[in-house]
Amino acid sequence: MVDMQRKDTSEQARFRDYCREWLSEHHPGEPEVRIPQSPLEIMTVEQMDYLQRWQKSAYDGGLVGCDYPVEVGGGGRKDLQRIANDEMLRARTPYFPNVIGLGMAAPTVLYHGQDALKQRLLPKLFSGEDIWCQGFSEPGAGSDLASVQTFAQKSGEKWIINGHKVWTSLAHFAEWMIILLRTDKSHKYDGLSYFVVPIKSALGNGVTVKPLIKMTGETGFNEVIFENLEIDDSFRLDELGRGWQVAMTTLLHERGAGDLHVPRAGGLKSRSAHTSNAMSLISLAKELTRDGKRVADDPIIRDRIMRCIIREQGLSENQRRGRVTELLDHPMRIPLQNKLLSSEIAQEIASLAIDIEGAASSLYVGDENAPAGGQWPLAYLNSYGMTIAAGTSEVQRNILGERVLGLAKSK
Amino acid sequence: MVDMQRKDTSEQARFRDYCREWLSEHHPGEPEVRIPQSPLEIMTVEQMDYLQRWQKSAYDGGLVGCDYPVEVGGGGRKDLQRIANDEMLRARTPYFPNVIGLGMAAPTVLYHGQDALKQRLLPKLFSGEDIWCQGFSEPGAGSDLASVQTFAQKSGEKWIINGHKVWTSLAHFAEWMIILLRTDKSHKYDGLSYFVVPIKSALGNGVTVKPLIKMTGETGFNEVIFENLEIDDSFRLDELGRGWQVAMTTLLHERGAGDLHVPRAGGLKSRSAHTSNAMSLISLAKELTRDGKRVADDPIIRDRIMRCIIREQGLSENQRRGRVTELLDHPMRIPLQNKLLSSEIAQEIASLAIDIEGAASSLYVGDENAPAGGQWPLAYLNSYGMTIAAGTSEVQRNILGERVLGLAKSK
Amino acid sequence: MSSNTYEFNQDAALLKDSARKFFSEKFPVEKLHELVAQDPTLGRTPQSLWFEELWQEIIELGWPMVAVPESAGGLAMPAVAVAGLVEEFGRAAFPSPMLSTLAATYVLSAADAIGPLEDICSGEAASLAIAGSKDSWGLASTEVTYSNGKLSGTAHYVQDVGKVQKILVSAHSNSDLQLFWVDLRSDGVTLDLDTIVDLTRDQGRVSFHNVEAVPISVKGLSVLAEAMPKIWMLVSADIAGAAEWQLQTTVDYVNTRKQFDKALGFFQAIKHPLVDVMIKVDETRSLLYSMANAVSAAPEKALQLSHMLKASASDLAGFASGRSVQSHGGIGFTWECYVHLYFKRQKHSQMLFGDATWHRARLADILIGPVTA
Amino acid sequence: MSSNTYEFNQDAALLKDSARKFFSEKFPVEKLHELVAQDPTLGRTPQSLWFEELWQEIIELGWPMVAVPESAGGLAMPAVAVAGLVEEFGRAAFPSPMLSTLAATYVLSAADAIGPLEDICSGEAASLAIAGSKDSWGLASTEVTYSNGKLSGTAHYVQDVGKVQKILVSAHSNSDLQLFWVDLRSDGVTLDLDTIVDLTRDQGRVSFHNVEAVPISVKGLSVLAEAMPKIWMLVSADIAGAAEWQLQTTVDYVNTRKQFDKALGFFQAIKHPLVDVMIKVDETRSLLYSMANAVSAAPEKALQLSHMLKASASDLAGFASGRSVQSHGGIGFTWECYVHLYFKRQKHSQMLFGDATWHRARLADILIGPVTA
Repeated sequence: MVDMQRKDTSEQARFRDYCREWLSEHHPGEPEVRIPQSPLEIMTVEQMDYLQRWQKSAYDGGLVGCDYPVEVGGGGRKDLQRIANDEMLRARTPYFPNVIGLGMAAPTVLYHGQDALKQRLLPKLFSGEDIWCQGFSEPGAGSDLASVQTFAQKSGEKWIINGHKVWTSLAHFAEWMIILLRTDKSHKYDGLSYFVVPIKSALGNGVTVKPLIKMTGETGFNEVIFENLEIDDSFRLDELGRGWQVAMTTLLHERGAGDLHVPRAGGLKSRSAHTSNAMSLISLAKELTRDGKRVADDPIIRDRIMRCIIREQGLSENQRRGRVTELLDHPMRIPLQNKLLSSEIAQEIASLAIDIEGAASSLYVGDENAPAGGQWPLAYLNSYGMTIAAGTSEVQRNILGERVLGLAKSK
Repeated sequence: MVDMQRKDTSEQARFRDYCREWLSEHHPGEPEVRIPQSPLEIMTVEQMDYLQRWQKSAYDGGLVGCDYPVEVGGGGRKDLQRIANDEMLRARTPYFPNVIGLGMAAPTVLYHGQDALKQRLLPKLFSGEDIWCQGFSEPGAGSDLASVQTFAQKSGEKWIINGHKVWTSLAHFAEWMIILLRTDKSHKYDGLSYFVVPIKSALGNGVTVKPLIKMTGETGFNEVIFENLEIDDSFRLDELGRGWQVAMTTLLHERGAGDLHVPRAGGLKSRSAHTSNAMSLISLAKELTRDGKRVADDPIIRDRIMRCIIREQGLSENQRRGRVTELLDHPMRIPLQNKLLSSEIAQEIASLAIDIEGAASSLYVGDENAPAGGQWPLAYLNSYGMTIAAGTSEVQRNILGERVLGLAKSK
Repeated sequence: MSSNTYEFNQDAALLKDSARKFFSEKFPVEKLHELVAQDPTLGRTPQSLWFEELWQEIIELGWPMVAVPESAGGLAMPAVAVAGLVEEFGRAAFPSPMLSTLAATYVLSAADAIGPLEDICSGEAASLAIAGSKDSWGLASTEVTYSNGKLSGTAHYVQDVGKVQKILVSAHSNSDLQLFWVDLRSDGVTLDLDTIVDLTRDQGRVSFHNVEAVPISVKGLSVLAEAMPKIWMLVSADIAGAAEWQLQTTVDYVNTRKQFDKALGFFQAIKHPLVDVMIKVDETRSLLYSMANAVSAAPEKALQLSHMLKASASDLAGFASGRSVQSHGGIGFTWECYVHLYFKRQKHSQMLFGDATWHRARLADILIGPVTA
Repeated sequence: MSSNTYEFNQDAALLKDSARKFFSEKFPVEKLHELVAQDPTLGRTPQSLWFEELWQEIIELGWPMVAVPESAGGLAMPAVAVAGLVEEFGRAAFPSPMLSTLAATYVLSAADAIGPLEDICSGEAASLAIAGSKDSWGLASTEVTYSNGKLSGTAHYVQDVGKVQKILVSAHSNSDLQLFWVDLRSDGVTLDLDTIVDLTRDQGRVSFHNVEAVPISVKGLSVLAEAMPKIWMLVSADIAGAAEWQLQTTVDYVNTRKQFDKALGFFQAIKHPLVDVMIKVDETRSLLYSMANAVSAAPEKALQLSHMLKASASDLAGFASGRSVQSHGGIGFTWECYVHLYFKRQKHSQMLFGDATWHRARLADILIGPVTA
């Protein structure tokens, strides 16, 4: 384990002590329901309830939103969220269910929303009472996000929305959606504007949420269809026609490259699911045998596990080096690698786990003889969600090549 | 070894017997000079003399050009070159030096040249008396071959050539060059015409050949500069403005995808240089040790050698399947893979050889302690010539994706 | 390797062609999805989902007995013809006991077991019950034992066991590994289906409680060793056919789908990996027919070629599957899109009877010799 | 791993910065080419080609004694500072005995050998003579022996031996592996330079014929074991710096060179692999500073981090080199283009003191435990 505390400021040190104490009293304990591998696969109300209760408790304890201003429901402190995250990881708490709210909506609303809107939306976002979702992708706008067609027609002080969003994780639980809309059909980029939309209150009345089923058999993301949904202009973020710029704030934070430290818990899954990191491959390989020997004794498997561990360690050391300006070149060079690498490493790890399991990798979740409960084949399938969603790996490489290396645009 | 003979026609069987007999009498024996890894690295007159004598002898014996018409100096037979090649490989003869002549110029001249030109040029091409080179690439026209700028200006029945060709292998020995010239600056593709040019006779008089040095330290290719070289219109192949189409004939044969079986010898190097194929990695790995054990006992090295052997076997089986129409889809699907795969496999093999050698891979040709005489690091460096020249691997993948899979053009 | 043309003759071509037409007419991929993907529930109770009527038609066409020797009333077609046929089963991802029955056929032929081969000709389907719960790729991995004339224990990873009537069981006896022919409906036999990832197959455990069985061979190890190269060939042929489906389906998609005003196939990040899929398909197919031809033409090469083949095929299965989903983007990650059906079948086939690394290690033992101590 | 900032303090930043300026002013790549690439002849007689005057300036700047402890009069800078400095030597591909001298310094420090360390502070350069002709990556691979107070045998793969005055020799004695400090000009010492691929270094064999030597340590194995992680760090830092040069140089080229009316960098077949080079550079650099920091802050992690680091660096060296030449196309394959100088240096560094597979195997022994019998 990385021991961060030696470099704490005295304020951070005090806060760290506070977090430890708080967590020792308020850790929610083992969940009574099966918790999926990530918040994006939350399927049942029971799962959501348990996780919302945990987020509310952590917010009330001051562990969520500590770096946000007090006026918007934050803690008004500086550089403390990182400490809280450390300690929640250490204490192996569950993750927060409002992952899109905390990771994407909150920074976007903070930087681009009007004061009244911030004050109205952020407290319940932090507490997890209002779950958020993101309406970016459409059937015809995936990698080419700027080609969204869902249209907002001005009508007095209102906007009338019509269109079709897809891959909307958590929409079936969400109160609010951040949404990229076309307000002008004659300009590709400058014709976009950015809004927040109350979707739960409009269900059946301008908004339809239809679950999509993943290749794993799980649900978790949705289609969201807008038919003449009327919203107020006060729900707009930033200026009209500045939607693309606002969306960049969202995407930067989604890719782990934003400047606000996102509240994050989630150590629990590394205990329960055994599918979180490369080190867990070692125990898997020690349990299984091939040709009469432990798989962990197979030199090729050993080599491949080490490759994964090195990549994973490298990624975590990237975060650390990213805080030493003397050792950086381009400011976005490391942050923009996060999403690409973490998704590809997760895929490599899961793929290796399947090779370690061999014939037993045919056994899926639900089979009593499946190694690790069949979580690894599930993780491998889900890993394609990670290398596709939120900008495919191909798009990430374009962004890195163009924005960081300065290569000519590929499109 | 593949034993081809069971499927021979009776004519082929008779010819095979003849070849064996002829080779048993006329094999040129071990060369008195060091023969480089491929004809493209021939550097000295001694090397060239030895190899030209061998090609002449094989031509006189009827083993070169047997499938070409009698009128142009060929054997006037059908489907016999393959037999001759088999037997020369089996007999481990040296390769032919006139590799560009036989592989690229001859089919192009045959299909696109006027009768008088064919009759004049081809006999000495087959015999190796006239070495040929290819003037396609230019400093500004590499992968984008159609952007060649070397210009031929019409002047009565003559053409005046000015420009600059590069990567011209064998130009320092060549009598003739096949050349792609711009005859019209207003059309990219239709402004190209194709000629044969007598370069040796014009040296110092309109033509300058300057050797380029490879990253290995070897020479073998050249810059060729044209300054007001005057040639006759009778040296043109096909119509004016059809140069691109003629060049396609050349490139198809260069990539091993043409319909004429190219005369090819060259079994000698697999005996002398030990750097020809994946099987030779086995003996290398058996000779060397690491951590007190034979490298051949290292499971990771074993796995990697097997990967190379499988790829190599797959490529050779491709050739065989390529003759069974029932098992083919697109007619160019297998032929267009040849150049890409053979160059990439050669690179993978040489790279693995270096890993097998370990610290000793630092030792180069000329070092008495270098494993296999330092040929493997040399082969690894040279392998980049193969993945770059004659259409980079990137261009080859474009061609396969576009012509075979029907994907949209990338440029 | 004696033939330039693999002896892939007119009969073989005709067989392959009719199979292709059969599936494209009667079993388009929509039908596959409808059949096996009704219920997406994670952890659903395992089921054996297939069109038995189509299988009956296939029996009438004689395909299951295509590899049975003439002496037992079979069609005795050469391995190249069988490879061609199985490619088409893979291309259709057709849920059936075809592979298992052919695999059993090759073992029975090696054991010269006329009676069981006649069962197959009579339309019964069969599967191999030769794997234990661990080390399931070795020839002696079975955890079934034979003593006092009875079988006991459990066979694992029995393929398509929900669709067969007979199983060929390997069991340890005092002396050696022996082979038996067992009717699944016999007393003392119980079957438990596994919950597996692949929707186009089923798989299960068969337990034996003092079961009487027909002995086939007392030289189980050598019989299995003779048959395994052909069994690896079968799985590889299935992979090759399925991979070609993955390739063509993905090519069609990226030619249609536009982003940034260009068809996806314009982008080299999409195009070049698809070219690499094509290259790997061709490597596997070329090795497939070479190995199949070697069965009769160069038997001394068949074993090493079969290891090359299954290693190549297993790598292909993984690579083509990954690219098919990734190139389809978000659509490819949904249950409604057909690519996941092939993805899952291929991941199953990749491991079936040995993954690529395992086969390369066996190949190295042949070509390099065993590791010295 | 206790620090978020690696203790990369102002002194370290200043040192790195001045080295970068020093080389960019005094040793641009044109000068490197001019210096080492005059004679392209394949198999030319090995030579040690370097700018001794610049090395003298470097001695005056005190860089060779940057890692020498204060007790011996050195600058005693932390490993992170050394790593930063060496990155700049790698970026410049500067032919010098810097790496070798630093490597010797770490061994001498572990042995507490004040006298030899003072030699280094006085401006003498040194190299390690610890490798045998085979198995050259193990700690006890030396083929030199020590008996009756004299050294005999031959040390292989001695780096930059044509540029140093002293060598640190490991030799088998009756009891243990022992270490010695030898002046290259001593009686009985002969030096043969190897003909090597890398033009920016030299390498040679040093033979001992009953040579008297200064004993440094009788616990050679444990002293070497203590120093090796830092030596792997040095080579990795050099690789990281050189790889960043390869990346930036190639990026510049593909931004300039046009084909099909587009800068080469437009094409994803060029762009994406260069992004992958950048990613690998960053992985290695992050591991580099993490490991260097662990030397003082978390010594119990230094060994495993050093294996991760050199494995990452070796893979980077091979990959970045391949891409730099391939992306340059025909130009990159010529002697006149500078990329081959770095290509060859990197291929040398890739193998130096263990390749990636070797380091991963050592790491596995730590993290998984040794292979059970």
